[in-house]
Amino acid sequence: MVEPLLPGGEPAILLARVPPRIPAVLTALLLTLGALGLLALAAVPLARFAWGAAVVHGGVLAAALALAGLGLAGLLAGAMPPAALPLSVPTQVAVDALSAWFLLVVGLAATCSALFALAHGARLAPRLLAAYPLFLAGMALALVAADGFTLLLGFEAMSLASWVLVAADHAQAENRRAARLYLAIAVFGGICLVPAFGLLAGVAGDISFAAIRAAPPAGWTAAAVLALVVAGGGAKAGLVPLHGWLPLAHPAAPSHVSALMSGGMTKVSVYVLARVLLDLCGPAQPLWWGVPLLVLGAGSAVLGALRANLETDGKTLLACSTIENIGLICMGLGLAAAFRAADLGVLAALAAGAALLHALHHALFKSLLFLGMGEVLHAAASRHLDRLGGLIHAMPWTAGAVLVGVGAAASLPPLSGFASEWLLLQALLAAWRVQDLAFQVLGVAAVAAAALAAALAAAAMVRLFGLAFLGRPRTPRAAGAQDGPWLARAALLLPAGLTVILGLLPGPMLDLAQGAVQVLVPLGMAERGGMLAVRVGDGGARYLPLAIAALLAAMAALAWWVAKRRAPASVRGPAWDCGFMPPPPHLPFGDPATQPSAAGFGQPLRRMLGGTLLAAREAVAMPPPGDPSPARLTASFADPADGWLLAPLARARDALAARAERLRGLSLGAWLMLPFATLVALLALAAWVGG
Amino acid sequence: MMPLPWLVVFLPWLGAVALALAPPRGRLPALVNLGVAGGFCALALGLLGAEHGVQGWTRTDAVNLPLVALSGLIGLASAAFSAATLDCERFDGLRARAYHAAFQIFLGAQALALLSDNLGVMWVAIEIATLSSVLMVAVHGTPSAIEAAWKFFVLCGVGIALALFGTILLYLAAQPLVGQGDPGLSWGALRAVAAHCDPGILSLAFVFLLVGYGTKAGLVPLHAWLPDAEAEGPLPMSAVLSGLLLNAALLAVLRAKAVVGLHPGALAPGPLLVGFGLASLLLAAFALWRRRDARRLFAWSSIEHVGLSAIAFGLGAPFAGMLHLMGHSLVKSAVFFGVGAAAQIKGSQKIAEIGGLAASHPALGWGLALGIAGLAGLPPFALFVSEFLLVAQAAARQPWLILPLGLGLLVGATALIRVLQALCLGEPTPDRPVPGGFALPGGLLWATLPLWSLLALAVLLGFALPPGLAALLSDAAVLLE
Amino acid sequence: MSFGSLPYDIAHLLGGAVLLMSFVLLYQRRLEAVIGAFAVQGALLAAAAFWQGFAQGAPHLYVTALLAFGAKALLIPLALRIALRRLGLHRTVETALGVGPSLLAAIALVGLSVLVVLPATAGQAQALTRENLALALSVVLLGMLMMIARRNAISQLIGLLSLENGLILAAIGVQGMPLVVELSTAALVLMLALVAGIFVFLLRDRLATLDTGDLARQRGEGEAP
Amino acid sequence: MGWLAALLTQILHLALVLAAAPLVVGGIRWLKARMMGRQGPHPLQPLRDLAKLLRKRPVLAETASWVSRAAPYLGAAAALAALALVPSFARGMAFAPLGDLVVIAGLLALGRVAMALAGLDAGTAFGGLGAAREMSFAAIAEPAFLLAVLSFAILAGTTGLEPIGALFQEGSLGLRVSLGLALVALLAVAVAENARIPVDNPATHLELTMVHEAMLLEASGRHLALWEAASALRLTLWLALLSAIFFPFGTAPAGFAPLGWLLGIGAWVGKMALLCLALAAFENAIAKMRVFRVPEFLGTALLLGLLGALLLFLSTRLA
Repeated sequence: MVEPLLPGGEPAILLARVPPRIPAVLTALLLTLGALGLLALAAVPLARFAWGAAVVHGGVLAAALALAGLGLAGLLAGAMPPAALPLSVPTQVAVDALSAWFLLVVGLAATCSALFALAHGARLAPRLLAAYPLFLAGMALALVAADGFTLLLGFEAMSLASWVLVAADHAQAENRRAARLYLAIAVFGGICLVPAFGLLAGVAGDISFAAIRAAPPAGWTAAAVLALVVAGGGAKAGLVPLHGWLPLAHPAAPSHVSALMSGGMTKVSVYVLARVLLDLCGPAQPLWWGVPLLVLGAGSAVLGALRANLETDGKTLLACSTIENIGLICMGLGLAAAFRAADLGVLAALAAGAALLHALHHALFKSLLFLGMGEVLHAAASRHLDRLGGLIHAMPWTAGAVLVGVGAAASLPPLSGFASEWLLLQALLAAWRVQDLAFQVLGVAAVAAAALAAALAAAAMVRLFGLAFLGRPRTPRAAGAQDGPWLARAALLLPAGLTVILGLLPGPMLDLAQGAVQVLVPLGMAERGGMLAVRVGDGGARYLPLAIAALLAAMAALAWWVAKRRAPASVRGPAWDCGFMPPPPHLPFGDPATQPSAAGFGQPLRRMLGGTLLAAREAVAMPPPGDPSPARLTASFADPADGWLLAPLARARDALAARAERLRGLSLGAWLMLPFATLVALLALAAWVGG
Repeated sequence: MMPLPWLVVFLPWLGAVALALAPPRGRLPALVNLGVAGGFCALALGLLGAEHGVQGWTRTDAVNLPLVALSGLIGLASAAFSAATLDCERFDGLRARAYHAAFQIFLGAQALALLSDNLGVMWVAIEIATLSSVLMVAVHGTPSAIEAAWKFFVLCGVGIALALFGTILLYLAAQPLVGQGDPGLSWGALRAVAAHCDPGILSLAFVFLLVGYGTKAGLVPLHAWLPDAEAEGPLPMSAVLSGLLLNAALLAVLRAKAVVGLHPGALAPGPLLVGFGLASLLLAAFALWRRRDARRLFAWSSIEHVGLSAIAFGLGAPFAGMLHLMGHSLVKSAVFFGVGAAAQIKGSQKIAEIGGLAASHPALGWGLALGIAGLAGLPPFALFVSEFLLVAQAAARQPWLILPLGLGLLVGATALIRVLQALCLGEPTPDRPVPGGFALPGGLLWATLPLWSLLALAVLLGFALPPGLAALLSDAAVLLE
Repeated sequence: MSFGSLPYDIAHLLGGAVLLMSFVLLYQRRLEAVIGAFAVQGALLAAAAFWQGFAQGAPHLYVTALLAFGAKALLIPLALRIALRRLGLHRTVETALGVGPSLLAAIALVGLSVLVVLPATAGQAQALTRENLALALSVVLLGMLMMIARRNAISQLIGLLSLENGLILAAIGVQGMPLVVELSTAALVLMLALVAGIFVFLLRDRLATLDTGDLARQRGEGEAP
Repeated sequence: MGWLAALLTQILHLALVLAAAPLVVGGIRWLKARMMGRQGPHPLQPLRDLAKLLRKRPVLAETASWVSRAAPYLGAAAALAALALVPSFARGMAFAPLGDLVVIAGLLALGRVAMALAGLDAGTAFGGLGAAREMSFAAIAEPAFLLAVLSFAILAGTTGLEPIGALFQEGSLGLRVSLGLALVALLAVAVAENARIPVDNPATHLELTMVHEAMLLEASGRHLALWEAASALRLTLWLALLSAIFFPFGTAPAGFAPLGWLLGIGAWVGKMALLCLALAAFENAIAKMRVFRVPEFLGTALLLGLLGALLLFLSTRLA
């Protein structure tokens, strides 16, 4: 219906491309997108009824399941010709293995989120109900886009819808600030990505992926594209140094939304990075092509993990750990690009597979953790670690599920986090095979960074679980908490179960991702790990999660048998606590202050690394002798990105704005001067050109 | 039977006469005004069906038909909004007459400016439009309104004078080829001979036309009048000024460009337009950060967007330019309606005193929020499409443009986001309605209806353009290329 | 017609006289004298239009001549004198740019316009049009210069009016310019509207200059918080 | 037939290390005492302690949850599983292909997290303190370990423990500076991981200075026994690891070779004894350092690992 849109010298984007036939998967996909759009429209009137929210969230749940299923189908079906959306602006959608993989990721994350929303989200404001389906639809559209315009459309729609959700509770000023920064970053991403596509498409202006693949960029164009895409996609993914919005926005949004943002949306940005940099720009890029992603990824991994050890708000902590995991994924992508440039196909496939697998695993266990914190927020009315504690007694289900997520996030075998991180480490440990000294040195630093990040993440997760769920309740509200309804428990158990299963079966998942890996590394023949194992190469290192799990079980059984044979049953007694006095009667759970606090638990790392990386400060206020008031220790830190990047930019902007303002103080006579001067200048120009 | 384009012009003028003579009784003038605007809109839309060609001094082609249809729609919406909010303006009889008459004169004049084939007639039409809009800006008679009107008048007076000089020069350039008499100023005739004209005079003429009409289009550094004029007049004025007048003026510049650009030896008009566009974009983007008055803020954002379309046309991406021009008219008028309604509810147009609309008046607040987001270049409006095309084209053709363009867009968009949140989110500020309140029962509804309908139109324009109109736009791109 | 021929010389002479009057306008220090000079310029313009009508054999130019004479030589100067007397404005011209410097700037502008026009129209347009164009352009620029270099409302207005004189001069100078009458009339209407506006303005609150008032101070946005 | 030999090797290995673990701990205590001129406890004392603890009735804090019950088993299982992957007297064990050095690191981390959670479970001040310090120190120890692994991976082309050992045994590499640096780094990590002097003092219960013991304050009975066993196993594991990588001579090849096995066992016992002696001497020679000097200690190890890898690049480039 768009043939008429054929102006001379206009971008050929306006050409209509009518595909031969629309594959069933695409048809179903378009139907799902349409259904989500209608759901968003219907949500406004539906919000008036008590059951409206249930209808909307149920619909989103169905759509999410459909998306995951379609992703699976796409992975099994393979590539298919693109189809056009019924819009006047030509927009192409197609599902290849890469899109399908990320569809699966987003679909699974959205399923958990929608389940949770179904359980808790009764009587939501119309705007929240309407924005939620649009958010999902935007993500899906960005994933299945087959031209730059559609990609940007989905990307920005996703951002706008989620902005509404971030601003859900806009009465608080800090939430408004978070929403503002969030939307600004989204706009920045768009402004970086559009010219990148312009450069890729060239003057002909055909921004369909097929056309771009046909003419990959080279020389300074390639460099510009790389810079723009890393800046734009990285900002939305939360890569250092543009990660500042993430720890603000995730806590501001409702829990099921922050789960979807962290599990799904950041992956969409990763998808954009992978699609443009590794797929569209072609395999013929130089070695440094992967370096920015590798370096920024390493920085994000370390900074995010360290900051997760200092934050005291549960959801902020999780957001920082998201930064860390995104960093790890980007390291994998950058490494894949570098290996590809060095003709190390197998290793490139290994790195790419690690990145894709980690994306899936992170989506699941991070959704699980965010939903768990949401459950805690519902039950104990606080996200602050210093107001929780002992929830494992009150909320056994939640605690159990979250423990699985914590284990995966701490990358402990045999859970999912460890499997993908093992692959990533193997790829990093092979970085030296690139015959370039500088890159080899970089690889060593990257190994150290990845290991540091993993260990820091483990510390952060122990801190989260230990302070929130173990120990004694720090507030009465925390003591009175209890598990959510069955639906909410299901929303936690589903990702927990998947985390365990995926952790045990990385091999089959890697085989499933084969197609996607092929998209990123066309030449790379990845190791087909087989049912049980993932391995680096023939004769290389191997990891058999099932066997390791069995071994662990066997050894635990052995220990149990040895210990339990003739052992008396245990009894309960007051905690020994090195003989400190038992708590006074008016504090039934003991004095909360005698437990480690969030700041206290972070103290060692704050002193070891925080001072240098995060400008952490500690100030002790000692009362004068004789003053019974307690001594106060205040610890603070500042993210360097805010102090060194955002604040100076804002200052420069204000200075320029002030200059621009001075122009307005002129009088009418002076205003007449301007046209006059312009006229004279132009006349002089004309004389110069003509004469 | 006079040709349809003439009807489009004369109907509002007849209405103006009627409104000027008829005694202002109660709500009657507002309704008459609405009716005439409806008729105008119907004719303008009907014009889309008419075949292209020249009828005496007017021509109908792919370039002006969409703009005329647009002015019909926006004129109707503005009339509806003004009918809804008339009482808040608190006009006495004389002022009411003047206001309504001037409104219709303006509609007709800018339609003539769009439709005219003869550059002289176009000049006269723009002059009439200027006079009538000056009258409308000044109609309140408050010192600041007079001040704004006076500034508007003087600056645009000078501009128009220069434009006349440019017109004369253009004829002078063509005169040896087209001979004497009316055809000498016909756009078609000029385009036919432009390639053989004297390049020197052509570039001279373009300089004068650019400075002259550029003043009315509000291009930096000729923009001084715009913010005050759009912020001081009656509420519907702002919408009409930034929605219609700017288009007409920019179209005049483009017509000149289309003539001069045909001669390789003449001063290349494209780079000049890009330069003016960049200046407008950057200055406006930074100025947005210092605004405290809502209507002035959006007036500045009009400067920004006119600059963007100028860049598009200058770059040779006229399709993006046309789309941006039309999308901006729709969204910006909608936003001005929203701000106007808000200003009446809160009794002030200071940003600080309007807040939390989304909480207190959801329909208005979220409509306004969507509109502002659209102005910031976010989907689902036509501006998103046009800005995508524009930026992609700029990057492909002039890669160095990425930096200034990106800077301007980013700074402007972030400023708009800030204002969007200040106006729509947070705790609602207390309502202090202007005595008189809304004219119609359920006035707020009637004030928000135009807002939402224009937004819907902007979405359609971006994503569900009827094939016919799409064809028209692409032909326009060819004509302006 | 061409060099040496009488019609050309007379037309050239009249055009030059109009330009000369622009210089005189810039030179004057007292408002009455400025108004007087403007009246003379209007009369000269009318004469030029009349002569062009005769020379080109274009009778409609006579109408233009009549309009110009009636409005610019009689009506507007008279009105301005009345306003001056009625309002008792102080009679001396306040300059933003001194008389001497403004005259120098005027010379520069004339040089610029000649520089722009002569190479431009070299060859094809007849000599008269070329000369005429250069003169008209100079008058236009000088009018604008006067608007900027003077502070009184009246002298600024006169600057604008003489700018418009330049337009008419150009219009009549071009062989067979269509719609001359209409355009000149429309321009005249604009000018009259401006005059009316300034009357309203002056009578409203005895402002002696165009740029004062609220907007100049705070742009209607209130003081910065 | 081969799988039978492998299984047999594995079983023998497990039996050997299980027997060795308490002896290693007791032996080191005894050696230290002797060097100080004290009588010192009998080398078998740890075994007796374990037997005694197993018979005692465990007391759980009222505020403790099932984590306190489950964690000891998990910790012991993790240590055992890791130990099952480290060759002692012969190559070609059945479980060896299950994982590599990275997996071993992961299993150690698993045990560490289990212990930290157990320390936090009761909600006492010292448990939290110990957990925080343990996790923080590990954050630097782990990269150091992996950098050492990187050096081996570059030389052997894999992170599998058996290939590395085999490569080093044939000694084709000769002596390399980077290996020396890796050895130092590994030693430092081992000291930290096993809470030995100078990082931690296994003998004291002075709360403020201790890391490892602080997490076990609430454990009693069989839980404490399991924790002690786990730490003993970890110590054995590290010593076995060092000997398997740096002193692989005498290790029997894969396959069924009883004689070779005997030799291997003998060699391994000798190597372990020497390592114990060295450790004891080391611990006697130096004093425990302040807690916040530990990061510097481990940081140095990290830098040494880094340096080793870099030198390796240079040498491979020059070679």
